[in-house]
Amino acid sequence: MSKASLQFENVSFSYENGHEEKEILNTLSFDVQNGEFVSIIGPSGSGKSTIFKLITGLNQPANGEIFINETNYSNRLGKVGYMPQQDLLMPWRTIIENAALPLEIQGMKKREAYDKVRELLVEFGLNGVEHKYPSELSGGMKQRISFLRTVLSGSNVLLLDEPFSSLDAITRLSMQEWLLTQWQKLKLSILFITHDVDEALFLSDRIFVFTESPVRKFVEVNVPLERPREIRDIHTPAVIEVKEQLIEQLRMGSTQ
Amino acid sequence: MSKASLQFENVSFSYENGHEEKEILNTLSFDVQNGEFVSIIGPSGSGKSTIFKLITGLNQPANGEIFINETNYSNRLGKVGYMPQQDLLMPWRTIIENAALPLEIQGMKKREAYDKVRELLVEFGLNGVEHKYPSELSGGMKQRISFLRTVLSGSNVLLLDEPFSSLDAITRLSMQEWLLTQWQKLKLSILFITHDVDEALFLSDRIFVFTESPVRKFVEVNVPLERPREIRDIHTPAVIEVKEQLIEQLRMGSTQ
Amino acid sequence: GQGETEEATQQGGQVSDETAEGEKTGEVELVEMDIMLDWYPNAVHSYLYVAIENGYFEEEGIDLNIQFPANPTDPINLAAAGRVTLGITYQPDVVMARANQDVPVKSIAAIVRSPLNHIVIMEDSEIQSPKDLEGKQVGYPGIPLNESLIKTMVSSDGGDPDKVSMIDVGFELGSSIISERVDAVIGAYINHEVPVLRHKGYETRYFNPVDYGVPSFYELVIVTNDNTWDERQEDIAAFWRAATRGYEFMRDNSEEALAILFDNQDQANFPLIEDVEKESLEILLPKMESEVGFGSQARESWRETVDWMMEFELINEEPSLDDIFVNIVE
Amino acid sequence: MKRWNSYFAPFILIFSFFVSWQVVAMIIAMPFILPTPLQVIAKVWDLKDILFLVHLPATLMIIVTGLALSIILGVGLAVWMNLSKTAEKAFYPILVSSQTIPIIALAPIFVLWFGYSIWSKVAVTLLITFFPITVSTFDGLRSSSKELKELLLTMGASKRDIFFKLNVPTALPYFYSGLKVAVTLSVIGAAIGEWLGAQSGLGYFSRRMMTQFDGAGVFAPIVLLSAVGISLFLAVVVLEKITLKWRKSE
Amino acid sequence: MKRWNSYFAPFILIFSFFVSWQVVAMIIAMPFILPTPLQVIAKVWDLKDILFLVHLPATLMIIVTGLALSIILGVGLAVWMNLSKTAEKAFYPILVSSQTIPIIALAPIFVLWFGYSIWSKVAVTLLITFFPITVSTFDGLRSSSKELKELLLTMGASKRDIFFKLNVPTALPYFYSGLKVAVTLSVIGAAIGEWLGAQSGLGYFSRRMMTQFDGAGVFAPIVLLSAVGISLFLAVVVLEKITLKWRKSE
Ligand SMILES: Nc1ncnc2c1ncn2[C@@H]1O[C@H](COP(=O)(O)OP(=O)(O)OP(=O)(O)O)[C@@H](O)[C@H]1O
Ligand SMILES: Nc1ncnc2c1ncn2[C@@H]1O[C@H](COP(=O)(O)OP(=O)(O)OP(=O)(O)O)[C@@H](O)[C@H]1O
Ligand SMILES: [Mg+2]
Ligand SMILES: [Mg+2]
Repeated sequence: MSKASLQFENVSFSYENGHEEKEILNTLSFDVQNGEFVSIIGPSGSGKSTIFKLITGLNQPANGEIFINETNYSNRLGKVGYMPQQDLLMPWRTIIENAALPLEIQGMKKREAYDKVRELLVEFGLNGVEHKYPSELSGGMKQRISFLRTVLSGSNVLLLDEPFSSLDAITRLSMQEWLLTQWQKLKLSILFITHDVDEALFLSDRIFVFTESPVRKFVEVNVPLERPREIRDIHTPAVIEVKEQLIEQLRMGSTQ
Repeated sequence: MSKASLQFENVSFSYENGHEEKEILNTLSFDVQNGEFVSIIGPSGSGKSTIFKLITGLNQPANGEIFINETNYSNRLGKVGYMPQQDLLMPWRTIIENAALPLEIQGMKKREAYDKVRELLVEFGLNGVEHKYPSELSGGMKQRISFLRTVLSGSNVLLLDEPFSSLDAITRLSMQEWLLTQWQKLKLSILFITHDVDEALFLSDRIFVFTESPVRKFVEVNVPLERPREIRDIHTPAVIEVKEQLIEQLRMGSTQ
Repeated sequence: GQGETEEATQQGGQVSDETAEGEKTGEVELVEMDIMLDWYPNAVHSYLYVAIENGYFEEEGIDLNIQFPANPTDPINLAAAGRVTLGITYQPDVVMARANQDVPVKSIAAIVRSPLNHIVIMEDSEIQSPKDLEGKQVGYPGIPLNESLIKTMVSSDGGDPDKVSMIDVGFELGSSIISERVDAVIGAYINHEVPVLRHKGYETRYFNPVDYGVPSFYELVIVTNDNTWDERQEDIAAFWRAATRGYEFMRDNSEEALAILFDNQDQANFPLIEDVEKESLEILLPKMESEVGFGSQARESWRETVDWMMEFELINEEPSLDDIFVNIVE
Repeated sequence: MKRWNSYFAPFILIFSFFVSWQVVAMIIAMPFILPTPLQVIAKVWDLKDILFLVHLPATLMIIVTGLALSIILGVGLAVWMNLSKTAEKAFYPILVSSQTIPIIALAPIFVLWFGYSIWSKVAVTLLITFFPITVSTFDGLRSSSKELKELLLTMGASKRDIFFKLNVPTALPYFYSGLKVAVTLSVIGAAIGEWLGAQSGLGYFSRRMMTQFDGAGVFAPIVLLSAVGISLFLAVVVLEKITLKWRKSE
Repeated sequence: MKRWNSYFAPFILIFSFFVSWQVVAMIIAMPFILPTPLQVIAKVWDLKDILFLVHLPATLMIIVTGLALSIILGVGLAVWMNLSKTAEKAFYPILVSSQTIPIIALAPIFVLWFGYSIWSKVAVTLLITFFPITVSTFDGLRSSSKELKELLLTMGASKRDIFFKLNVPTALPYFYSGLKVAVTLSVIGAAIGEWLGAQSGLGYFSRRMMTQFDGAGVFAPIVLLSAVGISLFLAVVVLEKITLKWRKSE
């Protein structure tokens, strides 16, 4: 656990839009340890998704350095598993073809890839849809396919951008539990964006709360829970206290 | 309160997919009274969004009748305000142009429409983005634009499909409060799909819980709260009891 | 020119001997030669088909390959480029190519010795002579030669050529006159357009340029490249001997020659109308016959044509008559 | 009512097109300029042997070869221009100018290079057809979604992956659009090519008949050319339906 | 390095194209078939007065009129076919066949109808250019997102609204694709049109020079035609950039 899977060192970033510049991050530093589960919560538009785009290598920081598994890659593309906020399924591919995409890119044989996908489809309660096109699925189904696709990337670092926002409480819980099992089994490091404080509490070791814009520093909260957890653990007094504290911070942040 | 804004009478519906038929609704009946706020919760893929497509007139029931404001229109298109699950902004239109779309369709002058949009953008905490394109916005911002656009439809019946799923707790609360104010002021009838039981409890008069598939009947829950409400009201014992009951039903539904 | 002609004939004689030898052994390889026609095959080419069919070319050791042009200028261009050995084209074109652009072609024989290209008008037209064209529209196929023909004919008939409006009608000489979009056309041939139109039920009249001040230029000549001429004189002479035999046969047995033209080719490639070609050949034969010998060229004809072309500014400088033609006929 | 509309009405419309052609042609009464459809059909029947056994195969050969080359070169060039801004800037002007040169001016050059072989005709077909394919494919390749591209990149996709898994599927509808124009033009390309010197082929035969003022004879091979063009066009439409199956479910 | 690539390299490539033309033409040494670029430029200079003041305006007139009509008719037809399945089924075959008919066969008909006025040339230009516009626009109109269409419907949008607010923006990129092909073809259409009967125009002039075996004279007006084609093409590209501004930010 001493090694960092992910490190930001004084990272600054701005979007350029014609002549304007919009600063999103300003000398931000943090790290995610090997095997750690960290959530980010913060107001809409504060720059959470932007951090993911920086880690994946889609955007480049204006200043500062980003380390993945302690390496400062010149090209970070393909180093982590990334689930974007929109499901971004390819309309011309069937569900199974969409989900098998990362396996295909890694060069796996079609048949093998499809078998692997089919297995997961069953686990995710999605059997029978494999030959449908995305436009024939419900919103929550599409989101699960996108999640499934990310998990198949096989990377030890996963970046999940609101993966369960379109899921009902029960499906969501079963996906959360599934995720925790995999996380422990495969010793994954996960950075998880969510708007749901309960979800963050249930899943994470630490929670980063973004409050200012541009993001310079943030409040960090440790979740006072052992592993393995059950969903009802988040109703223990210690956790409820943390939760109220979190909500207070978010409120302060948004009225700043 | 005696008039029904929305009525389903023995409505059946199936998706046809090549030779297969997938039954979604089977002789379903319900109504939403004038000025009522009703939420639907249910598992992913159970047919919630499908009900909205039927009400708007995008799909036609195989059997049964649908009344809007007590009228069985032969063409229901344009009779209600509908916010789809995906934000569906037009990539070639700027934010203000996207939001002004329903006003344009109603034939309002551009200038007037833009003024109206600009007002709401400020209320929604989105000032300064009006001339950006959707691809330059964060997920939550896009969702708010889509919500804003629906509200501008000016209809007395609003169908909202997970309108706040990408919003952080604070922004979400302020949007919820804004929605309740408008609902009361304009005497709207609202049908609201959500996965968040707390949200449903805070907002609704009644909650429909979908548990079986195809949907034939459902559990209906009355929220034991007076108006006006505050968010902390949902932590009263009566409400917590209802909440636990709800979750139990959902769980039973999904293990059926 | 005279010396060249003799030389050519001598060498031609040698080729003939060799060929005769080859025929005895029966294994002599034929020399390939390409000729590009001035247009699609018709009566005027009968002598070539006769010579092929009757084996005259083979006897001279020649395998003749006939090609059709895409553009009227192709025979000169491609002969000059060495892509074909011989091309059939128009005398004024040879002058123009040689004089204006130094295109290295020379004429080796005259096939049709006077103009076929006439002004054609409808039978019931009010136009009685070229000067009546004043204020009328004349269609032509975009070749400046035709403008000069009109100018010469109208002014020699006492009219003002500037009052004639010329329209380049491209390929559509026949239909432009029939549909009465123009009042007359020039560039049409009395041995083709006129009989074809008659065949279709349209009677026409025509004016011969030679009657109105235009020198009697050679309508069709055979050209070759300067280099080809230097290198393959013997083959060309052999070709000419065979062609001449074909011509003589055609002159003496015109019915049979036409029959060969029709039989020799399948319908697919030769949608020719028999009546038309018969009439055509009747018009052609007198124009092909020469007292001096089939194909012979007269220096005066070239002189007159060049002078006339200079006068009407079709060319800016005179080409050397020694370069522009050679006589392979004695 | 709906069935009627979708099967019967178009038939009637096309039929009335032929009827009006017949009537107009009879009024004009200049069969060498505009023959009636009945005369044309009679002519096709008369000449069926040589048309179908001699000229049609010759022309088909040119069309097929020309189109195949055109697709290979057009798509290849579009891909190259998509990959390299330099290639785009260099080839686009040359490409555009190649289309603005009347073929008749190039005819002697083609003949000079290719002689009277099939290749001069194929070259004309190629020159005429490859431009729409190139432009459409290029535009299609450019129009792929930036979001999906980024997603693929984060999966460690190579340029090759992005090309085959994203750009190609996105460009396909555009490609078909261009191909539809190209197959239609290929017919006319072959016909023009045949004028550069041919001894067989539908275009050659038509022009030959023109010199005989035989209107029906001019249009008879053209009717076949049209039929070839329409068949090729329909083949593309069918191919489009099959390979873009996902579209119908949208 | 990047600047070099994007400005200098294409320039070099185009330059080397001209150099190789020059070299090839000098090797072939048949200026009546393939003149060198330098000879062509010299000819343009020689003839500048009559080329620019007489023939260029005449041809431009045809191109502009033809293109304008072509856009109006092509887009109109595409819209009609988009609105009515019947129209689509009826017109598509006629449309496709119209493209497979060698213009030379229709020339007499055009002349019969339009005489030797500008309209026969405009008709040829129209016939050549309206097909790519129609096909592309039609394909573009078809490819609009079903989801967005449904959303508009729920807002009570009329057919008109959907057309203008959804179909038109979606079809625009396709339309430009087709327009690029069309403007290029318009140049050649005008040139061919001029062969049907003209007294001025670049195509007419070029053909006239051909009969004089003046290779440079043939290519001089063609160079101008090309320049017109490229300018029109660039104009479309610029228009595309301006009206599809949202694309760059994607
Ligand atoms: N266009 C379509 N064609 C065929 N099947 C469809 C189509 N749209 C939805 N379905 C199917 O209908 C079922 C219900 O879909 P619907 O979108 O109504 O679910 P939902 O309750 O809104 O789910 P979620 O909470 O995930 O959005 C799903 O099984 C889905 O696969
Ligand atoms: N491509 C872009 N170009 C310009 N500005 C952008 C772009 N993408 C995002 N932004 C801006 O950057 C800011 C942060 O966006 P980001 O997507 O990181 O927010 P977020 O924290 O993920 O919000 P949400 O919770 O709503 O998804 C927003 O103000 C947004 O408008
Ligand atoms: Mg985000
Ligand atoms: Mg849904």
